[in-house]
Amino acid sequence: MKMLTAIIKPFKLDEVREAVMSIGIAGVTVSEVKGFGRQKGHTELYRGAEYQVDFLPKVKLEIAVKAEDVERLVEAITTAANTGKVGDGKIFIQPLEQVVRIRTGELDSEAL
Amino acid sequence: MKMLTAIIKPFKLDEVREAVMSIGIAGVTVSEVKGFGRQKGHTELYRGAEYQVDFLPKVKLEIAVKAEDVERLVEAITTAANTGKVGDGKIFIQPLEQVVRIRTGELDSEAL
Amino acid sequence: MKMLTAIIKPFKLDEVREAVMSIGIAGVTVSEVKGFGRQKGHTELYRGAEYQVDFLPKVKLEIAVKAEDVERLVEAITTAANTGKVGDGKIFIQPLEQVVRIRTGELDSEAL
Amino acid sequence: METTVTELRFALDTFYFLISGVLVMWMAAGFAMLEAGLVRSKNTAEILTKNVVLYAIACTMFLLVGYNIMYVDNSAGGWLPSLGGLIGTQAEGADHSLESDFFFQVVFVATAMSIVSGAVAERMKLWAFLIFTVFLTGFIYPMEGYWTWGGGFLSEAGFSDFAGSGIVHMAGAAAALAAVILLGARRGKYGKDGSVHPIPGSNMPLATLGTFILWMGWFGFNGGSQLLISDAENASAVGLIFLNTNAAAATGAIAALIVSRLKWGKADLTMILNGALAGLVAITADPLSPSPLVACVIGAIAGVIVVYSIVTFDKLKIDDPVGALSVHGVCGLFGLLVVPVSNDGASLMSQLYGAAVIFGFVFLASLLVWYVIKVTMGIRVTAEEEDAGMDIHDCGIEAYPEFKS
Amino acid sequence: METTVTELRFALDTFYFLISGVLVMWMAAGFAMLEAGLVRSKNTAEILTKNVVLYAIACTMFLLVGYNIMYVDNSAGGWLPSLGGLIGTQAEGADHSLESDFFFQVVFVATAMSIVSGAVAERMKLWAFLIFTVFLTGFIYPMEGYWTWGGGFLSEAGFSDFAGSGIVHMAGAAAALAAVILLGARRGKYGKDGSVHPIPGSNMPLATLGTFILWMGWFGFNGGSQLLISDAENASAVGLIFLNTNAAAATGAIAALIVSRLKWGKADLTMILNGALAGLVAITADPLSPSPLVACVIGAIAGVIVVYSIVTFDKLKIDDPVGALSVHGVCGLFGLLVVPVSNDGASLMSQLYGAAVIFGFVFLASLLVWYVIKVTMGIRVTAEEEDAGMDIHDCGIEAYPEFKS
Amino acid sequence: METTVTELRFALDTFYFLISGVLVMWMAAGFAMLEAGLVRSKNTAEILTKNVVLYAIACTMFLLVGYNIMYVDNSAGGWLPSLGGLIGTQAEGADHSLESDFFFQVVFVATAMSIVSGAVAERMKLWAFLIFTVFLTGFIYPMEGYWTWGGGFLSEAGFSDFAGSGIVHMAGAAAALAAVILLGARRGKYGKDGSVHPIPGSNMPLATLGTFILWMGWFGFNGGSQLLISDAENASAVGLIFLNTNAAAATGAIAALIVSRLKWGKADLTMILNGALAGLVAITADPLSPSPLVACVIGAIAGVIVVYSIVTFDKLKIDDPVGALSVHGVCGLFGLLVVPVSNDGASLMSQLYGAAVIFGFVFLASLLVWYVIKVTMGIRVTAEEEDAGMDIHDCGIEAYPEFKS
Ligand SMILES: Nc1ncnc2c1ncn2[C@@H]1O[C@H](COP(=O)(O)OP(=O)(O)O)[C@@H](O)[C@H]1O
Ligand SMILES: Nc1ncnc2c1ncn2[C@@H]1O[C@H](COP(=O)(O)OP(=O)(O)O)[C@@H](O)[C@H]1O
Ligand SMILES: Nc1ncnc2c1ncn2[C@@H]1O[C@H](COP(=O)(O)OP(=O)(O)O)[C@@H](O)[C@H]1O
Repeated sequence: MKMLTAIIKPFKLDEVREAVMSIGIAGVTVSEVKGFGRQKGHTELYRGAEYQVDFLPKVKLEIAVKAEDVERLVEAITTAANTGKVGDGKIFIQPLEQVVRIRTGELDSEAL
Repeated sequence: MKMLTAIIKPFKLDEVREAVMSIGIAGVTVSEVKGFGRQKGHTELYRGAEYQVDFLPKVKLEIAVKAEDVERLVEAITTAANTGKVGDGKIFIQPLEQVVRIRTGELDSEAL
Repeated sequence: MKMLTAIIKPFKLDEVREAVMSIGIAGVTVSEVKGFGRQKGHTELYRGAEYQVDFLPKVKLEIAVKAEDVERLVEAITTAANTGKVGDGKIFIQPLEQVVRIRTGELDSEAL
Repeated sequence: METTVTELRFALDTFYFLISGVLVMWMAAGFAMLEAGLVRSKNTAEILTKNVVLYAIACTMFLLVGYNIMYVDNSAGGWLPSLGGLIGTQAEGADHSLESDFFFQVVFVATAMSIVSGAVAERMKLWAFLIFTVFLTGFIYPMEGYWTWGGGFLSEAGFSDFAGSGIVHMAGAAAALAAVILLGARRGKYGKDGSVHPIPGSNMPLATLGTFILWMGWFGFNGGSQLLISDAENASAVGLIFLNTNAAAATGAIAALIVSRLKWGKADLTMILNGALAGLVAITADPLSPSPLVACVIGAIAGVIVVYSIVTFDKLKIDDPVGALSVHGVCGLFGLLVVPVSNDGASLMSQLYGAAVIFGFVFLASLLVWYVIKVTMGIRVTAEEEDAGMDIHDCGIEAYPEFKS
Repeated sequence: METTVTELRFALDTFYFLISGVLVMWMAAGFAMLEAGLVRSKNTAEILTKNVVLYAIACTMFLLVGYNIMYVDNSAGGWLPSLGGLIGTQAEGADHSLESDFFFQVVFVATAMSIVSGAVAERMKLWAFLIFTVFLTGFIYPMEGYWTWGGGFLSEAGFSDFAGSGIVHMAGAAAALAAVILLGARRGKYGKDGSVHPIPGSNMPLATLGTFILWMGWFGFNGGSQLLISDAENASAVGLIFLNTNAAAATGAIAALIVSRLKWGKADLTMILNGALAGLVAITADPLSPSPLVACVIGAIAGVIVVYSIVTFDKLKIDDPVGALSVHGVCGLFGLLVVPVSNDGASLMSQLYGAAVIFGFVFLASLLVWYVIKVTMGIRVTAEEEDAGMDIHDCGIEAYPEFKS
Repeated sequence: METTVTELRFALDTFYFLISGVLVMWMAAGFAMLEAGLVRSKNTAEILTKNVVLYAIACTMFLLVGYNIMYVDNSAGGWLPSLGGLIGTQAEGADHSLESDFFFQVVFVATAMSIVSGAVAERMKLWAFLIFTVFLTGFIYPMEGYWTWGGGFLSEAGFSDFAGSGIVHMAGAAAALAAVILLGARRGKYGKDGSVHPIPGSNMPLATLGTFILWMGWFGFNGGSQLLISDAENASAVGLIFLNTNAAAATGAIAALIVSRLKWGKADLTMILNGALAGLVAITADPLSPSPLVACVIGAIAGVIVVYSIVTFDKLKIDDPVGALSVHGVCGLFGLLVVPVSNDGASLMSQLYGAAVIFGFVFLASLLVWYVIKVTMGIRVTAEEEDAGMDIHDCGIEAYPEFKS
């Protein structure tokens, strides 16, 4: 199993969620994050003093999947989240050794 | 070492924290997330238009532990977080290669 | 590649970000978390009833890097985030198998 | 000329009533903000809904029947008011316009009902609450109000309640207590071992704003209750009432601050807010007789009482999220009982008698209505709805609906 | 003595005007809070800026030219006002001070303009909006205001609009509609398949506070529009106006609650708030002629209308984040048309005529101004700015700027 | 008849005082919201606590000693007020009730003190602040107030300060400046290299609401300072004061908007809010003599001044989170100095003299009190407490305590 973490632009969340669901993934955990990267931040102004805001709002999706689903999932996310502009985000794939469903104690692929 | 990530229902946080502490785990990092899964969302209403809210509030716990503690910890969490209803959440277990305590530079099991 | 996760004190964020940038890392994802550990919480008071607040505000940084950069990065973070007081936080290092840049589909080190 | 001057007095007294009424109407917003600040955000939209709608219902019911019950064609000294609808007709030679009188009175009803919404917050069904509102504002309050302000038997018995420490505030608290007893505490408020788990309110600026609004509105509440301002004596009386009202609120806040500092080492903001309100409630029974110094003392005592009262209710496991029982009930009673100290026209016996009658009647009548609602449609949301928050269930919207991770 | 009494009347009427004016001024805060609560937080600082500055511009423009256009040296029954600046000089034997009259009138202009800011929220350029403000408050509103309140041809035609359901509220909505048509809907509001995607406002307590503020301020708006209070007849009239204004708001809220409960099974808070405002707008055309019961009915009908109107505008893909078109436009029109029911001095024909003239003129004049602004500097922010939020682009600050993950 | 009319005037003037006082009292809420909006959320509960309690202390201290010091039994033209307690007795033939006079005056004291809390926000110990409040409101303010309004030597010297640009606002700023100097800047505000790190306030809607409340309250502040309204001349004067007050605020906001647009290309919301307040402070020294156009100019100049002043204080590393020194100090001074332009009764020399005396006295007396508090109990929280936020340390509660990841 693998744990996919995708960082995307916030207004793309709905589209990405639909794309993920459409390939049969049943669960996602989402959080709001701030991202710093190649995409430029902007200048803010407060009481006559300007300052640089580098951290941009992003949304993080964490999705646990069977190894064989990884490719399709990456495909789905990259398509849905793409705007072609810098800052579209990234997908990180990490090993996942075990999954437990709390309610039933089911393990691994049964737990997904 | 392993990194455990548990997604639980928000109102179970206190119980889970106590369960985790009671087996001698000294540290936890917690964040608020939204979860999407088998548990059904609900309909909201705004100015006469209804819409579906699929993302439910969840709490995410990240806990770094020695490999030998994983089993007991999974046990403790599943017991404490269980309500028997869909949406109780999941535990993900991933490999953890190194831990550094920032204050002292201590490594791995000393750093936990 | 590796995924570094650092938990630090919130007011150290700017310094740590600068330290990370200064060694040539181009991207970071940041979120607000609450931490529970050796650092003591505090007592709050509400309408005559006191209660213990154990979870302290922390900031979590997630940084994907090439394996060879890990050491320098750990060094940079520990130096910048250090106050010498308990609660300075931890760094966790986990394997990272793949990275995809959503905009271009570039992979791994090209995607970082 | 004579007529012009008489009419001018009529005009000034009417204007004074209307402006006082606007200030009291504004208290509806004060309660709404105070309560919205002291509940958790998952119940905030619902408490806002309750506060807006209760004001609307109170205004409508008091127009349709309540005012008539309380003030029109009643026999002096009686128990039972006459029954009828609407507001009657302008009397010859009245001091101010009938409509302005209605307006000033109607906003008091809303105040009484606002007290209830706070105490039952975070667990009572929206519609059960609204149905009760119809009864309290249309019947229960007008009935007991008639007994004193409408010329009924309590006024004959020498019971003295200038602006409503008992008739409005303690009455509201009595209705609230009946509800809280049938309703039980919020889930998680009290541990099985008897421990108290504080459930902090979600928004202190709102709670503070609400308190300031109430403080402001109280000048209309007490100041307008002199009923006349157009000659020197009445004008001076209104001036003193303003001064005393403000002074009691100020010392109430200071007293609550000092007690919380001594007891817990901290300045407990919501206790301070409750302290100011406690001072206001206590002085309301008679803001005219005490000297300013005495008003300060009354306010300060109320500020101390309210802190201990809140803690005591918690020990008794009577769960009152905003402290309404303590502020309006306990301090309302205190206000009534302290009247004879500065007002020779009142006696402790008649004050006790009046307080017992009002409390007893409103409590029992409310208990009955709540009980009937409970067994028919239920008064409490399910545990699951309570955990998820009332907003989603009753209103279908969250107070702060933006995606928050 | 005679003089003293005459002066005393002058003083009371002036004071009454000033206090009424303060209450209407306060409505500017009400609109600001209501709109800040009903937009997303990324556009909140910008809508606050618009609301503060529009009030400032309205006050300045009406002082420099608007008041003169509307009220000074105009011919009776005409179309074209005289042109000139400043507020003229105090007339002999006037009922109240000229300055108090200006103050009471100027806050109405701001109200008209506040209506616009809500409807165009979350996508209109700040500076385009401010430039339009100069024209509406300095010229368009004063011109149409002159036709009725300044003694122009509509007042001669028997058109009756006591406190401005049409002249202020529907006029504001007409200017807003012109803008919304040129501006289009917010990104993401309507799906390609015709579906409506609700965009919930970010802060319900603010929206509720704003509504309470407006409700409070409306007592000045309608109550002050009697213009005199210093004799028995006028004082009684003002009392009735207060009563009716409050009653219509109350039943408007209740009606909206009931409709939303029946239609969707929930108490839709923002619909209830709009319902109260709908009742207020509708009664504004004549808060004096109806009996309180009739006022209740007018308010209730407006509360029903507003719910269906909001849903209908959404079906027509006319995007109005705060419901201003429905509340002020549709219910303003309803208010005008219902006047003849209780007021014998008005006829349906003259009301229709007046409504058509006001709506037509303000809509077309506004469309022209908006259009010129659109082709010169543009009225809509770029899609990118809209996604990122207006606050960062126009104000350079966020409404809640703390680091939120 | 004669008596009736005289009493009626007394009644109207008293009522006018009381309503004006209510509006000024409401400014306490305005300061609380403005300051709560402009600090970080970790210090919000504490600033709310300070604002509620300072109002309470001000009311109590001014009742116990302050009013007596300022107004009772003083010699004309003197330096030293008589000492005594409470508010004296109603004079024969007075224009309004003594209590209404006290009420109107006491709310001014609170205003002066509210100015201080903003400037020292986010770092001053709660209890140090409260102790200072006792001294300022009980002694320092009454003393300097006596010199002009109580009939002391400044009034004889021809110093003219109609509603308190100097006596209230600049005095508050002087006390604040003394504190800020002893206190130092907030941690992290100024870099070692001299750079300024803005620390954005946490809640713009609250800051905007606070400004609207202050704007509203100012009509009581300036309007009530005419002291009489019951004849034509005074009523007209009050009308003009309302108009001018509103106009100066409006142009202050517009000017600040334009300057911030030209300098930084953005509409800086908090600068606009400060601009409106700057206009209000500046016109306060004389809202009656200028024509409306001149009032516009005075407001606009103040709006420009305040922007440059805020930037300059930052360059001088004098850290003032809410801009109180600029708004109330610099623009208060400007207001005093611009009086002779429209008021022939004032001279630049006497204005400079009065300003110097007030500023010098309040600054030095405050410095002394602050210094004694500093060396005894300390005035600044520890660095650790400052990092963690004052709320946890002083109040033991957070302003928005819900679990936020
Ligand atoms: N090395 C990294 N580690 C963790 N997160 C990263 C890293 N690089 C980028 N990110 C995240 O991805 C987001 C987008 O990256 P950015 O470089 O701006 O554009 P792009 O994805 O188009 O290359 C960033 O805002 C950040 O949240
Ligand atoms: N594949 C997944 N990847 C990441 N998070 C998941 C996944 N499946 C479920 N979750 C998280 O677990 C929560 C509970 O899952 P759900 O399917 O609703 O119930 P259950 O845990 O009882 O099976 C979800 O809300 C989501 O946060
Ligand atoms: N085992 C752990 N797993 C996950 N997070 C941890 C763990 N231990 C500590 N943390 C995080 O690190 C933070 C600091 O840890 P703490 O024990 O307080 O001090 P120190 O880092 O100095 O040892 C905690 O607040 C928590 O967020």
